[in-house]
Amino acid sequence: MRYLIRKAVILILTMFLISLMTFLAFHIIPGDPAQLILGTSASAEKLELLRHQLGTDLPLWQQYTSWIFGFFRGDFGTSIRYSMPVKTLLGDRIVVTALLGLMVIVLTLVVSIPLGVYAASRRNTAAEQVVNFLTMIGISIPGFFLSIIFMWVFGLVLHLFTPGSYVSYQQDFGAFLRFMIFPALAIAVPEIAILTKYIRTAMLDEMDKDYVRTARGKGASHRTILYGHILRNAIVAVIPLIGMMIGSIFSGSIIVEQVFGVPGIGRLLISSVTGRDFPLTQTLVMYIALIIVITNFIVDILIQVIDPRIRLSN
Amino acid sequence: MSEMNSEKGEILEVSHVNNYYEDTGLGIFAKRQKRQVLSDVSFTIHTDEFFGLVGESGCGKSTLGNAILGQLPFEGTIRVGGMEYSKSDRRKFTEKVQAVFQDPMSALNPRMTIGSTMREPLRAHNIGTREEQIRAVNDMLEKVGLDASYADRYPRELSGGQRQRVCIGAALMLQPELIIADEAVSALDVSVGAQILNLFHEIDAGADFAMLFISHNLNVVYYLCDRIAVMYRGTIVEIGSAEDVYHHPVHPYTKLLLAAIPDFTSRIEDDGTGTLADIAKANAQFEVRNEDPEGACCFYHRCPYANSECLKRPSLTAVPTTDSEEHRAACRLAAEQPSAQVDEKGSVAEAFQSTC
Amino acid sequence: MSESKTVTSQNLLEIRNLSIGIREGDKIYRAVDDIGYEVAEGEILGVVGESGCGKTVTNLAIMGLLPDVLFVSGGQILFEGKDLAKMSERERAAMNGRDISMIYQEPLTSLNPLVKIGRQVGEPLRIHHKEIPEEEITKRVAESLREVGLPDPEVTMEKYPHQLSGGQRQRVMIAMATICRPKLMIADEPTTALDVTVQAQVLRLLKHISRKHKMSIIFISHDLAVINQICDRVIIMYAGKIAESAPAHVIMRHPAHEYTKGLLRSIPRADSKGESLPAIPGHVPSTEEYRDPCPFAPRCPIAQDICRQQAPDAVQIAKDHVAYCHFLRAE
Amino acid sequence: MKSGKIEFRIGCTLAGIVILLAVLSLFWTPYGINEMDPASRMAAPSLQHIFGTDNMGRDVFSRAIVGARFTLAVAVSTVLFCTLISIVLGLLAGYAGGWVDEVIMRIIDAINSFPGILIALIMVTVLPPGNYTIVIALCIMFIPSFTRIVRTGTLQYKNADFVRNNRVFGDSDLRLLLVHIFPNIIPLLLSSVIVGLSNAILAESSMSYLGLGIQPPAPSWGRMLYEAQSIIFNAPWCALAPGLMIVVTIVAFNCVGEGLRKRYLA
Repeated sequence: MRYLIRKAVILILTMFLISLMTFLAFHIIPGDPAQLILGTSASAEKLELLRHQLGTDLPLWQQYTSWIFGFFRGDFGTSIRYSMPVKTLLGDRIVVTALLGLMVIVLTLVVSIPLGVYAASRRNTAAEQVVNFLTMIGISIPGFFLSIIFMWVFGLVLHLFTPGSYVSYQQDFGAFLRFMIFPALAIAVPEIAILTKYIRTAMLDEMDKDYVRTARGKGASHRTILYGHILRNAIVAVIPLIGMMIGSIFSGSIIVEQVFGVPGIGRLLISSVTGRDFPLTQTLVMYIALIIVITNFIVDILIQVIDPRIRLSN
Repeated sequence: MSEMNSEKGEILEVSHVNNYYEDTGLGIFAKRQKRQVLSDVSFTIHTDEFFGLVGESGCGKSTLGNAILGQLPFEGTIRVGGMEYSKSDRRKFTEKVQAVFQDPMSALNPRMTIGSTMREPLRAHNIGTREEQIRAVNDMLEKVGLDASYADRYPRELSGGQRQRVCIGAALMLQPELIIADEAVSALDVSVGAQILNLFHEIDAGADFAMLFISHNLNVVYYLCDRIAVMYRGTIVEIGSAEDVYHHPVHPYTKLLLAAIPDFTSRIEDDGTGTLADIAKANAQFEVRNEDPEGACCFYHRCPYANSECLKRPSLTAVPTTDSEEHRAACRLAAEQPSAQVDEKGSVAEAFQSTC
Repeated sequence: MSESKTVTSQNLLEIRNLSIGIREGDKIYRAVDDIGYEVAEGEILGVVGESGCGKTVTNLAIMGLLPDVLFVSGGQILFEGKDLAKMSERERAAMNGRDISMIYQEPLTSLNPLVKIGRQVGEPLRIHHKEIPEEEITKRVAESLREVGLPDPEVTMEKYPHQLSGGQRQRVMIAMATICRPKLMIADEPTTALDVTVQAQVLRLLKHISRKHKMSIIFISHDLAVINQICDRVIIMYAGKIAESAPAHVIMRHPAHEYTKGLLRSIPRADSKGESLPAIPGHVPSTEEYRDPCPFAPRCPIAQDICRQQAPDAVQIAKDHVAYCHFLRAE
Repeated sequence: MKSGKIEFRIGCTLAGIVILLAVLSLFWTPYGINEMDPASRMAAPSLQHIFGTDNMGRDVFSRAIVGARFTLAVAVSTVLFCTLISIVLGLLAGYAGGWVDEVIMRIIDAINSFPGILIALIMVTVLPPGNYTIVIALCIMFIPSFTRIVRTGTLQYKNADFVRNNRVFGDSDLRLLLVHIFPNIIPLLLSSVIVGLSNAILAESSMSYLGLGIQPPAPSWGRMLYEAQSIIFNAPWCALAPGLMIVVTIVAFNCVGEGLRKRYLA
């Protein structure tokens, strides 16, 4: 139990550090946000008014505490560009990105696990080389280039979907899915490549372990050894990496939402960044970072439960 | 030789050393337990003496070795040549004590030639110029049975035995007064191990240094050492001259160790007709009872002679022996009867079987 | 090399002119060079040798578990008359665990860390005897664990490998290897990683099970004293060849081959205190180094030129005592 | 390891070609990067214009090789700068242990919980966009993974027998760190740095695509792709050319890194 408490304390500490970093990034470094927004020519009163409105005239730590408490109460301040509370802006956009993220995770797991296992079981054969080559390419294609290619091939050439014709999930969930499969694929390709590579390496490591030799010594068939013994140990070795995938999926979605015009928090983030909309950007950054830290924490606990060596260390 | 040590003076003083292992455990369900590794260990080694420390894995003998080298924290005091280890003046301390470890394969920096590895101690204490250091290395290589041509080779080009010779050479570069050999021959083949044991004899004749020889093999320790200490669960249960401990053991655990060592005189006989009970009876001497009361003798849970008197931890009491060297055992049997003569293996085994 | 003897009682296992190659980079070396020996029904055969002598490789070949870099380049492995080297992967798998089983040196890494003990011990039964119902398998597993001296098997079955001590894990391995009552068990340095007190128990257990079930054991070790405790006959191997083969008490008291003599003299014993051990000079040639026809020649005190030109033939010193040396005379 | 060699050779040749082109662009490019030839707008790839021209009649090949120079410059400076910092942090955290390790690792975990692009976006919001900003942003993005690699290496070797041996010889901690531990980490670090290079290129081009990386008029692959997006249907080569250049360069460095890792760790 002590380990759990220790892990929880570290989680809170990390979240505090994130909030500190985010706050620092948006309040200290840029100097006077009002100046930046209204430009240097603005009159003193207008600057003063905006500063007051933004609350940047208060002492720093006060700004920080009010921002943090506001954040937990769900009051994220008002967006400058859209001049409406950040909360309503986030509203359904979070659901869009969440659904996109879910589709990516499902796609990645469904493709990577069999592919990784297949590559490992066909050790030192042409098939394994092909998979290696594909994963090498998969890792090297940037998200935005892949999206443009998908738009061009699937959209303009094959007319499987019309680029830019996003359908909200409330109106027609089927059409939503048919459209979203392409951005999801664009994010998933590099993730599939990475996870396949990890699973294959984990499988190969397990194959050289002594207990596999024991299993062969018992006369177990190739299949029972591969799925009964090796895969189970390989999955336990790979779970921590799935935690890390969440971070890179978010990165991917920021770019892909922009290319496909999907109204998720990724796209909102870019428009808020280009529009220098501090309160909105700050909230989004904090939001995404927290989600990632929490998922890593959950994955960490998950490993404890699954691996008996840790769960029952006497 | 520093004049401070009289002819028979102590080079190593270990007094009341305790050490705890903080087992934080990995799982969220693991509680943080504090396990005692060394409990009240005290002994001394005379200058120019080969002292054997023998015990099974996990009894704390390597922990003690590392504690003497200042590599891990402990309670109590350890003095080498009158000097305690302090992190601030590590250099002065390392001039007095050096070490040879078990696994020659990982004991040498793979990216460094043999010559520069052996010059490392001289560089660390900036003794002599580069040429003097190289010459010292070449002399040492001859002394340990290799030759100067090995100086510019890399560890991966040497066999296990050759690498162990390099480690011994490196340990001797500073002419230390004490060498800690932690399982120095255990990882080697039998024939190579014998060469290393012979090497220890040859260099002992040349330079005069004391050695703490740590091993799980009582035969090797008996062969090489003048005095032997037997360790069990972090406690010294018997200490004395090699003759006394090997041929006149007093502590039941030492007897058990001697009975269990496979040798060339006796064989395990079994015609397969025995039942499970017979097997259990034969193995009785090794069975572990589950009552292990706090503060009792560390061998209480396995000892066939244990009684109420053993509930209080016995201290090392002298055994009336013919040999001049002091022979002590941490057991009530020590004072009562003269060291039981171990005529042949059978008698010890029967002693154990009869009592269970 | 060793001419096939007149057909004695059908030997359980017969190795004839076996050679095993090892691929390193694009060169091929000989890990095992033309060896031959037999194992009779219920006999415990000791295989002794230092690292790199090919003792483990030979037995992995018997089990068909050779890693990719190693391959059988010649000779036969006859188990009850059938040549295992020529068998298909599937036929070999059908025999492993049922007719031949193996236990290894590191009991912790030899067990699957994520699977309970009970399930792993029962696996050979599930593979080879699909007809046995699950409750019967559990009963047999419990019985097998009790036979190897593990108290309250029901509790042990629910545990994971990391929760047991070295000695207990090795007993589980023995239970797993004997549950199908195989005719031959190969034990590769089973007690080397154990404490001397635990080793004594496991050796006694192995001998008992061998005699009780008439199960032959090939016991591999580098420690002659351990071999002396348990083996009926002993084979001394050096650098991929057999140096000598004889009953255990003959090897221990009056060995013929210089290498065996050197090995026995290298072991510190009660009476050798103080004097320097007459150790064998030099080191074992690794597979890449050049090996003379008689590989021991460079380290042998009585070596002559002939040893470096021609491989020594088998010299029949006594009824059951063979040694490979130019300077030995048949009795 | 044979397979390690093939990947290594393929990687080196591809990387060599790209670097050669980038260096070439310093002295000569077939056309000026902003030289517009209104007559041959959106011309298909031909002998005069190897990669064809974009909607403003500019030669795609010239812009691509100059873009290579900028992208590589940013990536290389990022990786160098970041490796230096990570070596110090990693060695310190790994060797010192205790609270030093705890503090450094907590900061690393915090940075690591920001998805890569996010950090770059923050930096670009906060600092005026430009080449320096993007280098700093990318550097912060890669510090966590590099530091972890160095730290794991240090932990692995800190208790290795030969380091303990040299500590008993009397070596100071600094000497142990620099002479014994660090040289043994270099091979692993080298292959990760090269793989890091390809990740840096990936990240830089994404930022330039968003217009937050290398600022026009300097061409960069990411920006070229952004501009080519609208005319993808009738002039796909404008997008394919820079896109494929990115993929080839990233594959090249990944192969070199993978080849090195296999050769040293095999």
